[in-house]
Amino acid sequence: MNKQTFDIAVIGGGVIGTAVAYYAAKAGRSVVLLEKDHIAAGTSGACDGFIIMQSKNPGPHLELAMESAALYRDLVAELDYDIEYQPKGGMIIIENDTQAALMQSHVAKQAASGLKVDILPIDEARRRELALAPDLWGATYCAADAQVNPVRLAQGFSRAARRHGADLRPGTAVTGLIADRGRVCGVTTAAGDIYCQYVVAAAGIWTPGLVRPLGLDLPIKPRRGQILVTEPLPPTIRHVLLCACYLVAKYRPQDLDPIERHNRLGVGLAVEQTADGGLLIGSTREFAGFDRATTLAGLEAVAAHARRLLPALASVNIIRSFAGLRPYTPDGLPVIGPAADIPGLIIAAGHEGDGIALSPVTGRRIADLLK
Amino acid sequence: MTNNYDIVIAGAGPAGLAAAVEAARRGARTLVVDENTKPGGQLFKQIHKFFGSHEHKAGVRGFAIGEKLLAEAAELGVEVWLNSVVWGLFANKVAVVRGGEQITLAAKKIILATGASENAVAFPGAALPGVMGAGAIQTMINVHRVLPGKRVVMLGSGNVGLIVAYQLLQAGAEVVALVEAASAIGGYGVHAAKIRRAGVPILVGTTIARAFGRGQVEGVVLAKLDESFQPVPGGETTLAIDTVGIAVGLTPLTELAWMAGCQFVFSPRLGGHVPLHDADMETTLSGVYVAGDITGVEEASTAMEEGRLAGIAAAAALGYGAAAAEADKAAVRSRMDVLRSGPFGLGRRTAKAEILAQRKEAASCRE
Amino acid sequence: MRVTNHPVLGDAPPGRQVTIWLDGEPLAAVEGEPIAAALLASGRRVFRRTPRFHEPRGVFCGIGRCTDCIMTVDGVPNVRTCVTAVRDGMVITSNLKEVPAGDQ
Amino acid sequence: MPGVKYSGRLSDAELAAVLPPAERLAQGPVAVIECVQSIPCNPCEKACPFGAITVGDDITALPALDRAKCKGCGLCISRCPGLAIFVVDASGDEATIMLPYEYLPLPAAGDVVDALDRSGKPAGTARVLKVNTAAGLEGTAVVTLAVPRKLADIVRNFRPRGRDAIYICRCNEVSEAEIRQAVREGARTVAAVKLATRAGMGLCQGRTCRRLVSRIIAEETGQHPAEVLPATARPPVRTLPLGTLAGGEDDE
Repeated sequence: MNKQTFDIAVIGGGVIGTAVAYYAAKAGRSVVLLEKDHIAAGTSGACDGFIIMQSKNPGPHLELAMESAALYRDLVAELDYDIEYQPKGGMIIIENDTQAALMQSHVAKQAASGLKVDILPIDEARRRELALAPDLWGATYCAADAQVNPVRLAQGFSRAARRHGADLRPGTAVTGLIADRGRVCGVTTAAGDIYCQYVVAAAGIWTPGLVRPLGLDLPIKPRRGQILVTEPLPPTIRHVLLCACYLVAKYRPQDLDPIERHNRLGVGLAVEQTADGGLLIGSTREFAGFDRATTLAGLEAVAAHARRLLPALASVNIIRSFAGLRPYTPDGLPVIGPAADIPGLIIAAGHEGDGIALSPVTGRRIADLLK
Repeated sequence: MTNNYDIVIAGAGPAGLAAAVEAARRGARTLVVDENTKPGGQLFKQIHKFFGSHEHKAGVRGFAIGEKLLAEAAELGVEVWLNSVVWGLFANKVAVVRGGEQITLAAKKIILATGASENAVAFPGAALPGVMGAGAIQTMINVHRVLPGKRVVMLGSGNVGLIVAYQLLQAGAEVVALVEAASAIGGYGVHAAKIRRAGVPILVGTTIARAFGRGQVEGVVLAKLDESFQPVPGGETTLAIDTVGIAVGLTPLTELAWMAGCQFVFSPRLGGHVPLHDADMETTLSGVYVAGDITGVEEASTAMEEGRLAGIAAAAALGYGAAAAEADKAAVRSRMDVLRSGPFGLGRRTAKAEILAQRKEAASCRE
Repeated sequence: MRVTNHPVLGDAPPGRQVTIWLDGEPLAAVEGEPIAAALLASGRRVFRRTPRFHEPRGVFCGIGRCTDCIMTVDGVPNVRTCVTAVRDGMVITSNLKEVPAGDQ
Repeated sequence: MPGVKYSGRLSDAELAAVLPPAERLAQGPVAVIECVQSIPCNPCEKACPFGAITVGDDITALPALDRAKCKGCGLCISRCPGLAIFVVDASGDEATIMLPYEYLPLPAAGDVVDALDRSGKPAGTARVLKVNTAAGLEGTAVVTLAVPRKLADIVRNFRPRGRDAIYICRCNEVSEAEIRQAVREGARTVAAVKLATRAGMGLCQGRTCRRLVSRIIAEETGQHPAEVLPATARPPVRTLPLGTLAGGEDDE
């Protein structure tokens, strides 16, 4: 029988849960990580690998992201595992004057927060990223943006956490939280009860279901992102690429034309070339419950949007599609910290599309909190 | 772009073409989609004479049966899209790429006749050039008229291994040995006898331990196996050859059925996971039918009968030929029973009966 | 090697001869046949080397499924040569002449 | 000056100065800095998170290693422009040697290779334990070899042998050994093996290997083959160009 008492029980084996386990174990705490399926089986295994700074709103969101970016540079050596970290810089594609105005004000605020972002006219943008369409307005460029392989990141955190003594238990579903006089002090699993000082709920979209029996209602719900995968290609896309309409949808949804198909499905371009040469091309943003299927309309809309901004990709072959369910919150910010009125329970969830970028800082902050 | 058909059939092999012929004969507007340049599936590489009775076109060679089916389909006005790929099934919509264009077909009934694909093997050197699927060898010789090697070892003594070994001899190659891990030949004795009397050693209880060569295969090491399939010490033989044929069975090509959400059953005898279906070949999804190797690996003659059954049933469900449908289906089923008779057919007949029984228990998802 | 006459199939249909270019060398092919058939007929069995371990690969499944036989055709990468018909003047590039730095 | 007439091979006296004493070798991993010329250079000093390496203000000074502080982490290996740093651990039944490697093809964990000495001569057989290619290493892989203990001070390079792997995923060149290891580390479904090893993620999308992967999972876990389900089928089942999927031009 495994030891059943720990300082910290982490629920969820995605990038957030494994990051928490890693930083907490490294700080000398005894940690058990409980994952109902396998490492990166959920959202972390079905997303892109963006570590993008310039999409974050100046303020706490950007500060978290910049702290995370600094941690990433250490992780490359610390984890002793190839997480395919590529500090390649990012671009946000601007189609028209309206988007340019939004990006200009965004970039000015970011500069005040210490993030350097350049605005490039289309000729200069196309010199740096050959695949861009010639009739666009231009693009922003931020050297601090990077990319990582999310699956390898979660695996790297897990392996390093294990080296620091953490007990990782994939295939172990948490069936309930144990509370004693109002304080959470453990979890129940099919393999027995586990007692601990703190429970960290890092189960992404499944977090609300975990904590609801305690009367906590978290406003996290699944938002589906459908992504296309291409054949392996020679170097084709040099940066991580977003489109400004992604930010419009995020920060000024009232500016979107509701008639357009790609807006109906919430399509925002997100393109990266992975270490094996394949491109990941995303993505829709739809509320479809827990359905992880890809749809004909969704795939067509993602492809059409990508072709409009990157016409050079028209001849590239699609070999697969997948959909991930991102943990959406209404204010676009993750829920990180102790649950109000429920001592012993810590929440680390609701990162939507920022989970990869923010996993190190989330793990680190939670570990610091539990010192 | 959306087109409307009564019945859309994925796959223009023996099952798909037979289904189309029956459906069109009864008046259904039928389309067959196939990714290959030529219709007929694997029939056109099968240059041996088929078994069965006169009704099953016994004694006729595979490619000749294919030509007859094609002529029949053409006469009945079946539309056949070649070089056209079914890349997805979304509810009752069939997504097809044809001539560089994405076409969404709204079909009232869908028949999946996607066939099966050859199994791969794993031994050191199995990825070397010169190690090929038996089906690849057969296509090269019989369709493209190219002999891929001169000295061949064939792995697997099912009918595919035996027949392709024979066809290699016909095309002028030397078959150095046919090896089989089991203690007896898997396919028909008459097929084995043909290559035996041509001097090909059939080594049972033997497998390929490894293939080797610089840049491409130059030889294999064979290993004798004991009853528990473990190598016998000192039982290794090295053969200098330039080609290895792999004939270790087929797996039903079921991705479209999984994608559509059909329920599956695992049947080792039929090649793995296959979609549950009823006696009319309809899956657990209303309006989605299956026929041929996708429902379990058998022979082309059985695939054609299953196709006929699916074609009659799908057409009847739309009101075409409904009056005679029960009698028509009964006739097909009795011919199919004949093909699944005798000691060779028994395993398949039992496995098929189990599928039908499980289908009755499974919850139906009729809309 | 081509199978010109056959006891069941008879003599091979003549077919129109075309020329394809493999890594800069001309190669005779028969119109309509797959690239892989033309290469095998000329005795070429190694079509490429793999990215991870630089190992040789050729035709394996012969039906466009396994992708072992992929090459660059007229500048397009990842073309399945076993299901892509030759065309007169087609330019086929393997990666066989690229020697990875430091390969021993 | 020491090492000016450098032959490419350290003299016995130079070696004696850089090799750790047997007591230290037996205590666990330790760096061996085979740098004996006064080259103006000091990245090793900065690379060490434990302050075990000192070069000092005069950067032509030879690095001094405090073997008590050195944990044998190997972070200095890829930082040395001269590839002169190795980490040797002779505390176990067999010795391990971490060394920098900048050739292709890279070996894979589990490979058996020819171990070479400082003159490039075969010194015996080594097993590759680990190949670290993290991006921060900037093209220098750090390879960990297991060698017989008596070769701990001898082996400083290796040469790959002809690989003898049993490939399961032909597209991504994933071997049977790698898949079995992933299953033993907890991957119990085709999807989990795919994420852990990339078997089935290549151009053919697992259409060649999925059956073999299922069989290995069933063998390793004792599951019935019926319980090992294929990975979720997602469109497209055949490749199609992005532009074709996008539909007619400008229909957005």
